[in-house]
Amino acid sequence: MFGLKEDWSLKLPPRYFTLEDYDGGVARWCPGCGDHGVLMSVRRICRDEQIPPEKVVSVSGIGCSSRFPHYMKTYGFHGLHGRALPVAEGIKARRPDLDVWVTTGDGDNCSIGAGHWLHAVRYNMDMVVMMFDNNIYGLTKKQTSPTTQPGERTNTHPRGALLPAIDPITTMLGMTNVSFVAQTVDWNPVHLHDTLVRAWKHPGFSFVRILQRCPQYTAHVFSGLQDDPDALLVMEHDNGVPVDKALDRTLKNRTTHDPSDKMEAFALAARRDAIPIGLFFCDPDRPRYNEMTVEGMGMSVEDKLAGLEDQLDRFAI
Amino acid sequence: MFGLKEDWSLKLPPRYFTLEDYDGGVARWCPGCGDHGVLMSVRRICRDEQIPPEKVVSVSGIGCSSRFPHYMKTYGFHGLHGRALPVAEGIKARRPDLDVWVTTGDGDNCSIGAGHWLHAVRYNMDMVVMMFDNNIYGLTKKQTSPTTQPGERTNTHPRGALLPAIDPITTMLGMTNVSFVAQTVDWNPVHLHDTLVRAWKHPGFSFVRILQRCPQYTAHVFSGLQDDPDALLVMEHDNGVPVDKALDRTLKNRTTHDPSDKMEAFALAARRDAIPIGLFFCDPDRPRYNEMTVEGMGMSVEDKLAGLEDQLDRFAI
Amino acid sequence: MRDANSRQSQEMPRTTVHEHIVEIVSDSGEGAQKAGQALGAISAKMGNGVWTVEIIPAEIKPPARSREGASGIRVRIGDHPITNMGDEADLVVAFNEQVLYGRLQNRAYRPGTVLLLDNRWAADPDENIRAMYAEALEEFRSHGLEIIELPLDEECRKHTPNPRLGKNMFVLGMLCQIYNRDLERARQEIATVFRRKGDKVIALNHKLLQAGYDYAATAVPLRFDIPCWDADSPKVVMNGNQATALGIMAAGIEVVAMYPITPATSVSHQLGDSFPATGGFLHQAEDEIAAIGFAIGASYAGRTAATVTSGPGMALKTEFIGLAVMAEVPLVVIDVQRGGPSTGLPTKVEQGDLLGTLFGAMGDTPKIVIAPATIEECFHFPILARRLAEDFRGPVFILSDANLATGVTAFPRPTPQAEWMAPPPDQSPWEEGLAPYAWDEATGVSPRPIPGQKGGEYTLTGLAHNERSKVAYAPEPNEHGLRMRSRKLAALQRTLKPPVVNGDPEGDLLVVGWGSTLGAIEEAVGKARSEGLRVSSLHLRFLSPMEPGLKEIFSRFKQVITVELNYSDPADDPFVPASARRYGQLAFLLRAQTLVDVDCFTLNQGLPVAPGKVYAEITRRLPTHAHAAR
Amino acid sequence: MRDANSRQSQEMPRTTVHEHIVEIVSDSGEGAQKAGQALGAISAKMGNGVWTVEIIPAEIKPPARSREGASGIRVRIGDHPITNMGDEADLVVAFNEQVLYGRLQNRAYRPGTVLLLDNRWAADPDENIRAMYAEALEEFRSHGLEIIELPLDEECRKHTPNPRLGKNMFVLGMLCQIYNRDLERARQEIATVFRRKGDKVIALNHKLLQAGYDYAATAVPLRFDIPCWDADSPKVVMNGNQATALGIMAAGIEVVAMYPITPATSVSHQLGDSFPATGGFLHQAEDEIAAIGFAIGASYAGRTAATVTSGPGMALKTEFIGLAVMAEVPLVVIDVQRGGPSTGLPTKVEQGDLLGTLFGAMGDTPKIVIAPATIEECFHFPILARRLAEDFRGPVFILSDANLATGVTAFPRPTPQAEWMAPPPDQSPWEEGLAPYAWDEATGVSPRPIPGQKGGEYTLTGLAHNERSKVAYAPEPNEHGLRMRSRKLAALQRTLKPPVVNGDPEGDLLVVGWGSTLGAIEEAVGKARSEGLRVSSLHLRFLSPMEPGLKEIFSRFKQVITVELNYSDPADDPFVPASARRYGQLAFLLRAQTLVDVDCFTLNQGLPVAPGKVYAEITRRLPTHAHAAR
Ligand SMILES: Cc1ncc(C[n+]2csc(CCOP(=O)(O)OP(=O)(O)O)c2C)c(N)n1
Ligand SMILES: Cc1ncc(C[n+]2csc(CCOP(=O)(O)OP(=O)(O)O)c2C)c(N)n1
Ligand code: SF4
Ligand code: SF4
Ligand SMILES: [Mg+2]
Ligand SMILES: [Mg+2]
Repeated sequence: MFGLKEDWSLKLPPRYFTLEDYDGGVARWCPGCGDHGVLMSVRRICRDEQIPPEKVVSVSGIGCSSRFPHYMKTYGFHGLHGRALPVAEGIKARRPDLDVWVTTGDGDNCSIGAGHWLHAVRYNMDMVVMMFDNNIYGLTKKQTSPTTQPGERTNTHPRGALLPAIDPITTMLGMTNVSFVAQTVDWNPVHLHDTLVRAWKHPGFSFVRILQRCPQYTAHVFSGLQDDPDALLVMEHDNGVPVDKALDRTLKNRTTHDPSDKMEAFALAARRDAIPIGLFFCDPDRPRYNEMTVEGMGMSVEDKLAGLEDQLDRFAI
Repeated sequence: MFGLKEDWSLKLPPRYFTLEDYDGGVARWCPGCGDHGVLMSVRRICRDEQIPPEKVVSVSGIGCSSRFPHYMKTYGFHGLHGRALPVAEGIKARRPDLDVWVTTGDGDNCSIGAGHWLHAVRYNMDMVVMMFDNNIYGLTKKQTSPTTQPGERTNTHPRGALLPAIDPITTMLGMTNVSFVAQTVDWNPVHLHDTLVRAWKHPGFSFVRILQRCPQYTAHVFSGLQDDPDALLVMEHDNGVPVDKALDRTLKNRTTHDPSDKMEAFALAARRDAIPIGLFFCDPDRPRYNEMTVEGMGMSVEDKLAGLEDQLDRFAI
Repeated sequence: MRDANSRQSQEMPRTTVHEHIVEIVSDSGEGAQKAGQALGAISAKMGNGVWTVEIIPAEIKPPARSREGASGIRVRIGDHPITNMGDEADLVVAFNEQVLYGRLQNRAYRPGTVLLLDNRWAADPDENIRAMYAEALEEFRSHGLEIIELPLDEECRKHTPNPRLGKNMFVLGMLCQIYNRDLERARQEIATVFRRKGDKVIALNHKLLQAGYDYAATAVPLRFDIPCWDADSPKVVMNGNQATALGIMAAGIEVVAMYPITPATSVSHQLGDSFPATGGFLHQAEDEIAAIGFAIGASYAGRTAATVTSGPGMALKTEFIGLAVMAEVPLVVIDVQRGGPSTGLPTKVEQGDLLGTLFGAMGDTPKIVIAPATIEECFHFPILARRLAEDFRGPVFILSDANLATGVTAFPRPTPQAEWMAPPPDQSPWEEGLAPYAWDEATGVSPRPIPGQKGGEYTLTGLAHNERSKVAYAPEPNEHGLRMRSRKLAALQRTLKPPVVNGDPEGDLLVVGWGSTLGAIEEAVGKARSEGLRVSSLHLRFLSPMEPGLKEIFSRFKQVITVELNYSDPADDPFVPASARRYGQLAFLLRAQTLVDVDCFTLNQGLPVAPGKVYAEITRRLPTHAHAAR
Repeated sequence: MRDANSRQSQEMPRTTVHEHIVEIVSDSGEGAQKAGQALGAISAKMGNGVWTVEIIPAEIKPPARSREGASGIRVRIGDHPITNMGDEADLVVAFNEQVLYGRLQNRAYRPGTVLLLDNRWAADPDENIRAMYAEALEEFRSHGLEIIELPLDEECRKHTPNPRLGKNMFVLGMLCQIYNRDLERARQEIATVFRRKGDKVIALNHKLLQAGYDYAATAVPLRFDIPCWDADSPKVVMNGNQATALGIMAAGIEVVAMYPITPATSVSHQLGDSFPATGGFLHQAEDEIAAIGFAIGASYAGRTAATVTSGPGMALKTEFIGLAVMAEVPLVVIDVQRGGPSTGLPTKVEQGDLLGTLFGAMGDTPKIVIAPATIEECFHFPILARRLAEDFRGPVFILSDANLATGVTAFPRPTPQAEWMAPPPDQSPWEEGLAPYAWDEATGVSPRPIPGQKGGEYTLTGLAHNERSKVAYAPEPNEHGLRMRSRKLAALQRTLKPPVVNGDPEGDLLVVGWGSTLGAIEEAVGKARSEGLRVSSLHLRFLSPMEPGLKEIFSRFKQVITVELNYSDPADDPFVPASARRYGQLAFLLRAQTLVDVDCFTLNQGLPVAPGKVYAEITRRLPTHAHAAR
């Protein structure tokens, strides 16, 4: 955000962006859907960081949450179910100037997209990935998702889901080259926002699992969490998600956790007494594929022609 | 195996199987390829356990290693690249009497098959999964695989592979509902065999990563391991892979590891001084999907007809 | 009640009609669909022909009073079997005016359509809303709608504090009055629908039903009688996806592996509920690839299996479909077609997957493809497909669509047969020396070993192989395998009869269709024929192999066209040279096969075909004849 | 050397021939391919026409002396441009007899083919081997082969202890003697090939080369001259996949995303090596779906992109292909076709993906599909495709195949042009008010905003959308989008000229082909025409849209057939009724499009088409005319 600096000097950027510059219109999610709040938060970050709208690319798969790009007044790519990540990688590969935000769902990412997820973690390309976890398939109307708790009744498992719910946090912590794993909830806009800012600042594949209310299909799952003040356990650390003072009264259940400690992150993720929110793990020094993919970018046509002639020489007779 | 029991009584099975009963012919792998030894070991286990050949199903994807089923004189399914696991699940789902063995490669399983891998772990269906890890794409002639070490020169990365090699062990340990993770090497037939037997006995998804020599393309990767007596670290435990006395002189580098301790398993897997072999993790009490999929199996045609009439009644006018 | 019933009918004169199309349109969540379904069920029980189809908004919960938010239902009721949604509506009940814009755009109404509209918005405190209401009325009138404003909300408030949750049953009561529906059946229907909600809810809805009935008795000057057609033979009422699910069960299929996708998902919802009744297992896989892989694995192991999906899912299954063809794995693949390409129109109908299904997999992949034309056939085709899959050892494709999937109608109650069901897998010893692909030269068919069969051990492979299933890269085995797999289609075709022409076997125009358009086409052809036009129609159930005799049938007509719900370049497009014109998918196939200059009339608006559109196309093509005949 | 050269040529009489086909066949690892490639390169440099093709075993390292283990090479050398592998070989050098069985089975030899065979096995200590050798000789003789037994191993042992590693260069020397090849060029070739192995290896191989040359001077009674054709114009020698890789670079493509698959992979091997020279990036993705997704992402962001694959990979890309069509993402998709269906024949050729490519994705997915007919076109088509992809805003498919991929020939050295290269992405502000899909009514083409362009912000979607890229489920936008996407094909077609007939523009028979069969077809047609048959040929480069004027061209011929490497039911198959007959893929398309009764001659043995087979089909169809003309 702009305005007077502390030393009273004035920074004068060529263009100023307001929230409206990122506003792609009224979102068509259900009233009370957690997706609305995340949208507001992302628009705010873009404004706060004054990212030119034409430099933002919002990429998604298919699902309720994946409608996200349509509601941003930036570039957007609303692609195929489960395939947001390969597209986002391709976009980032040769366009380091673009700010890539990925929206995915628990089904989109953990079910059909699971293979790409594992590899995207390994590529560790600089982007923010928000997984909207409502424990259900929303758009297709209440089928079991990988994060649906066993026993929950859904339209494909009317007698209750059969399998243990996937834990996206431990799953990701085990993956090779993991560099940033955080968790937050849609209904705490402050923590949500601070988590996304922290993710945006991390150079690499910044994955945030957002527990997201779906009043339409899984209202009961999240109402409990909202009501119980101790349901959430806030992870605090200098390198973690900064915890706003405003949360001191509402989120009292705290623990200190150094996000460079992967083993402790595993232990925390495995806790069943409360849901930890904040930064589980962060390693800013993992290799990043986006620094490798840009090789050769911007070569002049002359150099390309010369290079091609050299290659043809190798086959010349 | 049959023969006189300790109390000199005689067990008389209706049929006796010899190694030839599982012998599907001469395997067409390169001389010195590690796949040969695994094949011998699996045939031996079938013989030792006297599994009727018609009850064994060998399932694979595509790759050098995935030719495996063709060399077993049992039922086999040599399917699509990366898709062995869904097929194996379908086979096991309603045929609890069949003994399912899956052969996959580092590319087959960790690259194109990664999504199915994650879900197969969660399904935890009773089968043995052998991942032949030669750090390379063999069949297609030396392209980078997810387990190729960075810097290794391959045909797709002639200047050296770019990314950190995936660690299949930690990756799997992070997955939800993981029940059995072991590691062994093809060039130690005793340890290989004992590991596979242990996997076969485990009720659930028994995953064994086999470090496998590919003299054709990655000879140098494995020759170092073979030459250095301390390159391998044998994990010992009562619940682990039993360590044969015969290995006392050759594999002296040992550690005790309780396979129920997942955190220690992570720590061991992360070690870079030596490659641990044996059982990293085992939990026989994880829920198994194959116990859920059999519901309703064997219902009589009469009962089915009656059930169908009931359902039609719901729509009758 | 009896009294009320008779009393009202004395008061207003009733018109007898052959059929009526009624729509109830509301915001999502106001229960219009429940009311319409009840009206349909009551009518079906009274012995009318019925077709209902839901009007579904694009969003899960669109905002109230929004143009895109129309949620509702169309109910077509007749004194004869009803096979499709028909043309424009005769009567519409709307809870607000905004939701009607989309329907108007879809040309759901005609001049003269009567609109019963809740007038609460005329007096809304919000000035904007009042203005919108007034504006809409003007626009609707300019379209010729006959508007009757009614205080629906106000009337309901007399009985419930929250009319949003009760207006629908009030409207049902009104419609029972207007159409002389049996109120006792309506009460039963309400009791069934709300059985899980408890007696209090049922009582309230009964009260609202009666209130609507009584209110219309005096306030609504409309009375129609639609004579019953067949009230006696046992029937079932369901939509095509429910019929498909029950058909899967009737086929004795044991394993259905799927991944949710609109509009196929509700097949799995039905199975989730019903499959245990026949001992089947529904597997929700991690994706569509895994789903078909799982089904193929189950089938390989002797368990009859199916997978159900829609366009994007079909695309993902392509590679495994190729394997199923190559390795000859019996499998039923059901594609409930939606609008394409790509994610396209997820909730809307299209017949756009015909060529993709036939040619989707690379290399030569001969497949059996059939398409049910009615909801009843949705029930019977899985039974047929399962048999064909096993007899011809390969995948069989059923092309259903969103129109069948969501349309609801009554059809004769099937009588399940033991022969429909797959026998348990053969586990007797395999005949010594018999190869796993011992192809019969004449048919390409071979017996199949099942794991567990002693002596049948073989390794299935997607590589070129000989009849022993051994990998064989030599020229002859490859050619032989290709020939044997292809021959199965010829063998099946030789068992098929030529399709029966609807109407005279010769004439000026033959309309050829496939899939869900049957009802609309035959209705249009019937109307044109009744006016003396020399038009007939032909409906294909087998798309691959095609039924025999087509060329001969076509030769007896001056013009042959297909009617299809997919894309073709218009014949008169000034920017499309004739040699570049792209045809409807069935037309394309028929041209290649018969070399007859088959033209096409295609619709690609995401809507089921209306009989009136087909009729218009027929008269456009036969204008002079039409006059001559009169 | 000069001396030796001239001395030998004095001693034995030389026959001048127009061309010869030479094969060298050995166990895998004995270097036959290296020797053949050198022979080809030397001949090309001397100004001969050349085509070489490798004989590849199915396994990575098959056992020695096994029938399936044949590893080798065919070199066809002529006094004119050579466009294909030809018919039966004239001369074969074999390192053992077993490896020849497969070649015989593939009908690679004819009575009179001369076989130079290493006779070491005749005296092998193993009795079995001696017996096998004797038996084979008998069998080969019964096929009419003229066998010359030579002590190759023994001769090589005079110069190296391990002839397995040197015999190939000894054989190269022999062939230089037989065909009067320039020994100095051979020495240079050896120096280049072994440059990384050091001087000692080079020296040894030079020694073996000379030894073979000298040995043949006295011991091999064969001398042929093949006059040179064009020694002067600058040329390059490479295979089709190398040409494709360099063509991708010449097109200015920046990103190639792929997943390894035979026979496409070597395109990526070449790019792995060469791509940095033009600043490109090769992405090996986790699977084929991710590969095309990555390429689509890069293209969306303004970086020209391609993906390269083969059949099973194409199947997996189906869903993303549908998205690229729907959302109009420029993309070059290269399918190096192999034998299908399913995993099929991974190393063998087929033209089986034409229909799969055209119709693979569900819904209506109009695509541009082109097929190079020569290795030279493999270089030029990516340049064309990149332009078409951007000009018509969508995916463009190049159908290459295993025959082009692995065949090696010489062609004029291309002169790279700046215009071939894509300009850098436009980052200037987007025109205010211009929609992201501002379709031109006449062409369906629209300008495309690139992220970074201020004011061009839009969200690409695979859902039905209007020209502003807003999701639109209403009937009209859906129809409009379909029409605009389809119209692009018509617009492109209007820019194309009718294809040029090879031979007279009218006659008794027209042979239509596509892709890699050009050389063989034209050779066969040329031969038949020279004998007076009234046959011509036509080769299509555009498969979708097809070039215009086909119907008119066809009308001037009594018969029209396609020659294709894919499956069709034989016309005379007693088990296949005419109405069930399945045609070759191009024939099928042409029938639908032209309504001409196009027949087909298809081969599906995994082998490139030999000109003799086409010639035989021509004479079979024109027997009486053939006599009349003589
Ligand atoms: C290939 C494919 N398969 C299935 C679908 C249908 N589909 C759309 S969204 C979705 C799941 C959405 O669930 P999730 O990712 O959790 O997102 P949510 O709607 O809950 O935000 C599915 C199965 C599709 N569009 N494409
Ligand atoms: C869909 C598909 N993509 C690619 C291929 C080509 N392919 C065959 S095997 C293989 C990789 C094999 O590597 P790995 O799994 O490590 O097995 P290995 O050969 O090393 O035993 C590839 C890419 C294929 N057959 N199918
Ligand atoms: S269905 Fe659930 S996730 Fe989807 S928009 Fe509604 S509340 Fe949100
Ligand atoms: S290439 Fe490697 S993995 Fe494949 S058979 Fe040869 S040695 Fe084994
Ligand atoms: Mg969800
Ligand atoms: Mg490997």
